Amino acid sequence: MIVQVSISRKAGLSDPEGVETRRALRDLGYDSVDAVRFGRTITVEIDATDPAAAEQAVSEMCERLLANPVIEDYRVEVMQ
Amino acid sequence: MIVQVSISRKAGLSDPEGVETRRALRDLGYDSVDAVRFGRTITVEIDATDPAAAEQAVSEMCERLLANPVIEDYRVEVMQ
Amino acid sequence: MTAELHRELGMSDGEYEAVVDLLDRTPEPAELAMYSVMWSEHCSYKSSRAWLGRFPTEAPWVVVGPGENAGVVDLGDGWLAALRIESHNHPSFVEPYQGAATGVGGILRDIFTMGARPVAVWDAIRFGPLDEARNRYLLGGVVSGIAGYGNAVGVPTLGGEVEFAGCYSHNPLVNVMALGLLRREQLVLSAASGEGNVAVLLGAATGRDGIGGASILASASFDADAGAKRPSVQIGDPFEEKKLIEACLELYGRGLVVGIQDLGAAGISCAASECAAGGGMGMDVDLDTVPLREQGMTPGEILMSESQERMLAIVQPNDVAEVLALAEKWEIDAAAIGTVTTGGSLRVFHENRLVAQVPAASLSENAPLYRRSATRPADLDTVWASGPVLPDTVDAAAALRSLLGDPALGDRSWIYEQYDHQLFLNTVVEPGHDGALLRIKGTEKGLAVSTDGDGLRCALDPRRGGARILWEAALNVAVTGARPYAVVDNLNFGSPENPEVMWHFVETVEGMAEACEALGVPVVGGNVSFYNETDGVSIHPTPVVGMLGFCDPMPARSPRLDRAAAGMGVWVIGPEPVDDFAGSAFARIVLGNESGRPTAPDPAMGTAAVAAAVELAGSSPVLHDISAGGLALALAEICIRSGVGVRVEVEDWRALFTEAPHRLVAVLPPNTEPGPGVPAQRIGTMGGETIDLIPFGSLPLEEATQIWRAALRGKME
Amino acid sequence: MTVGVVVFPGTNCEHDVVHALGLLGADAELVWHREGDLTGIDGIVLPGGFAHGDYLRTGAIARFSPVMSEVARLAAEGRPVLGICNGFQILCEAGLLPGALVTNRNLRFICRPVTVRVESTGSVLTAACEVGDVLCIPLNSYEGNYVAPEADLAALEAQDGIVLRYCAPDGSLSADANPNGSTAAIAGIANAAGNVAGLMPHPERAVEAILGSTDGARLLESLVTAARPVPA
Ligand SMILES: Nc1ncnc2c1ncn2[C@@H]1O[C@H](COP(=O)(O)OP(=O)(O)O)[C@@H](O)[C@H]1O
Ligand SMILES: [Mg+2]
Repeated sequence: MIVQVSISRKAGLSDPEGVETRRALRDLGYDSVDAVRFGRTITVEIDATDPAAAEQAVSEMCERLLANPVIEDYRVEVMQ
Repeated sequence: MIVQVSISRKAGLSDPEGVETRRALRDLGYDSVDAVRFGRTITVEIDATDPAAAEQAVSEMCERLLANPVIEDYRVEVMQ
Repeated sequence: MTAELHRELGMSDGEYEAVVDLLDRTPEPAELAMYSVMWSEHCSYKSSRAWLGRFPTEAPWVVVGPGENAGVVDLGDGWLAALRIESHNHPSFVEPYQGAATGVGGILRDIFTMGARPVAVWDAIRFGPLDEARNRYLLGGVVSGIAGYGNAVGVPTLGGEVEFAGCYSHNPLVNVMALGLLRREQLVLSAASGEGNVAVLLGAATGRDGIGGASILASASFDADAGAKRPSVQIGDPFEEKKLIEACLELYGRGLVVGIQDLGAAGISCAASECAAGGGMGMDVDLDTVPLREQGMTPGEILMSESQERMLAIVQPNDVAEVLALAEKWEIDAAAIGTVTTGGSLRVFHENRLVAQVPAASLSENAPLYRRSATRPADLDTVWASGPVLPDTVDAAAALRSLLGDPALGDRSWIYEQYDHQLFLNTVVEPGHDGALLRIKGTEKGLAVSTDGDGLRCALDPRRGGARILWEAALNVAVTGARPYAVVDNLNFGSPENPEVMWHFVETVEGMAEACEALGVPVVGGNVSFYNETDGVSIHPTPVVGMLGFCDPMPARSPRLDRAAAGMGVWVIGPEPVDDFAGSAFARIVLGNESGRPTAPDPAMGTAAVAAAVELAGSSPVLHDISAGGLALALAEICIRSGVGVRVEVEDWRALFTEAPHRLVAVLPPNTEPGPGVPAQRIGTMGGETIDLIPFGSLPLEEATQIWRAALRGKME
Repeated sequence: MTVGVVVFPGTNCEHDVVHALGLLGADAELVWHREGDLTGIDGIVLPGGFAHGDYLRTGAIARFSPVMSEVARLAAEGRPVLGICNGFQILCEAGLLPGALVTNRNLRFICRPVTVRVESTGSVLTAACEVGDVLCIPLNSYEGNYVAPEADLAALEAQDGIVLRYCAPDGSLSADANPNGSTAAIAGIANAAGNVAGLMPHPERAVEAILGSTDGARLLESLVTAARPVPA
């Protein structure tokens, strides 16, 4: 079963990487770019049959290891 | 308009974060984890009205800057 | 309503009344916010100020003492060194990576605010035992945060120290020291002189970062749920800081700044008031000109924001254009946000409304001063009476195995190999020995630094413990050939409102001051971190010192732990060892005892040993002070690093493990002797594949090496 | 003869490289990344550091600086171009060298001396060495793990483009001797002509005995020699 975790930095916290990338895009002439924000995805292939159980397990992994709940929000999604 | 870019390491090229994270998850007792792959998302807020045009522009940004075609695949998706 | 607000902001009713009297009216919210942070323990040192005066701060070579952003000492030929140490304890517990990273960023700004180029960083860090996953997570996060920021900002990290004890489990300590170099003519101070001069804000855009963070995070104890503090986490941006460093150094080089101040706790309000007060002036600040990262920020938020990587430069009106252009070259934001005025009041405008008007000096000068009561801990005598009971004999090999396997005593390269420790091509003695030694290119001058603390010993006897960390730090720099030259200190304690903690504090300061006087080294700066307690449980009293050593010329070849070779003689330098097991590694690890009373340092012996070390450093391939783990561990470290065994003989096993101060091991070429006037005793010879501690045991070098390498690495990988 | 040492925002090894080249008798001067004209420059070093903070991807943003088209021109003219650490990453992003550098196998920054074996002397980096030489040079990187598509690796092998490999002090190759998991233990590569080269270790950190090793001088000497204008 394939479960996807989407992780983004909590609102309000700065995203220096996004700021610098936006600057670089503007240097390349993309003036219409208003903002750039970075996030991460982690795809977990897990040997499970029940989607609910899989989602449950991966959410637990997020709390313990995959995400940093202090500065990040995460979303768990069972793909197939 | 908000356009999301999803970037992943080309299949076959090493993904140290994925490998190391799988090891860590197994250490934590998640033996059912078969594989872990890391990717990143870049959310581009672009001042545009036509979704097609926005997608087109961001794809071009990917070719030129946001992704490295040598080692990465990317997907562009207009959110709203 | 304000009555509640001041409490929310962590102000006592008495402090609130003081503000009302001072302004002779009810303060506006923005004003109250300013006082609450500027008068917090973290910014005002209200509980410690009364005692810090005890430190000796003067010497002919001191150019700038405590009070400015960093201390500055004279190295001759126009060279100056700037140094400072600071803690980032609570933020590192809330978010270890960002907490440690922003700690590095903050201490670096203190250095280049003085006109110096930051050339090195040291980290002194303390955690709970590593068998708890949470503590491993904290250590890993702190180390990668220091690496992530320090390496990227382009300043090498040349060492530090690490300790583990239960009392740090919910309150890790992260103290970071930085060193900078400058030419005398580059020295800049923070004072803003000159009516009409312009205050230019340089660096990152301002967001809602760590609003009130200084008071909330640094001045209030933790309850176990750190969750409530999460919003105050700040994200470090080493790239922004790197550009800021280069931009500021170029500004100084072109003589474009009258004064400058970094933005830390209390953000703009602190920087503006300190610049103004420092020059006996006032300042008008227009918040509408501040580049913002977020929408809808209140005047209070803009004023108090602790967004990282920002500086406030005072510039003459006709230089402003050039300053802004230079900022643009380095791709950093810059905006004229204020004007220096006469009359001494700080006036803050927002949307053309006056939102705050306070006497600039009052934020620092009228800060409360508390002489808190101090009482000797009730159980102290029992603790002293229940020290380690020494066996008649020990299996020295078994004891050495346990010591080598301790994560605080074994190989620490798992930490320092994550730090760039070579950038700038100055590193002559890298981390992994005693003090680190840097050269100053184009001169014969060398600077050595060691950071040292000893929580357990200070808990057992804060006065003796506080003194002894200075004596150890002095030997750590002396073995590189440098003489102790200046000290910065970081005093990490529990709540000052607890009389026993306050007694520890006062005793510690006394012991440290006495040692500094005996060593003849001035204290040129420091930092106090109180409220290091969780659920009412305090950490050990944990003073940490950063000792700067100076030599001119440097030894042609400084001693290193890895330069011993078969056939070389092994000597012990210093006084006859007394039993010193209270708080020793042997007592803690082998006997499981953490009580008793450590022996007092001996200033006469101590200064003699330091002088002997400086002298011997010119000729010894290896010179290593005897500290935690005693003679046995010192020898083992030399053997392991040099890849050669040793054969020594001692009459009493206690000589192998006592941590009696002021002693060193010297390894000298065959048929050479330590010079006259140095109390020295030959105890054996390097050679073979075993560490022979005759007649108390023998350990194969191979086995010792494996245990030592795995001590920390094995727990973290 | 002048070697240009390019400075991007975030570069931090530029002064070290200038210092080292100076000790080897070369004139080296700093070149700001906005510089669009490198006439009079005989060779280029892209030094280590964190250009643009390594944000987005290491080297990704730097490659668009005005100076890079001039670097490409010099490369095409056969002038020596060397990328050290972050400079190597930038050359890869710019397409002047194949492949890319990703995170170290252990996900930790690595700063320590490593030993590398000279695999080919057909480059501006290794011309002054012998094949099989083992050099001790400091490594200092978080993304030093070389990866490239099969085809590029094959081409590199075929054209003798792999110039340095991580090895044990005795010169042998093994997984343990590979500090960061780099493909085929690659520590340094060069283009087909040999005038464009990149490596992860820092030769400029190994040119003075007092700092621990002088092996890096052998590599930088090759570059300095190559930068000398061919006598007419
Ligand atoms: N947290 C740390 N960061 C960097 N280097 C460290 C750290 N802890 C220890 N080290 C290094 O390991 C070596 C041994 O440390 P330590 O035993 O504390 O030295 P000493 O006993 O001489 O004070 C020193 O070179 C020190 O700089
Ligand atoms: Mg020591």
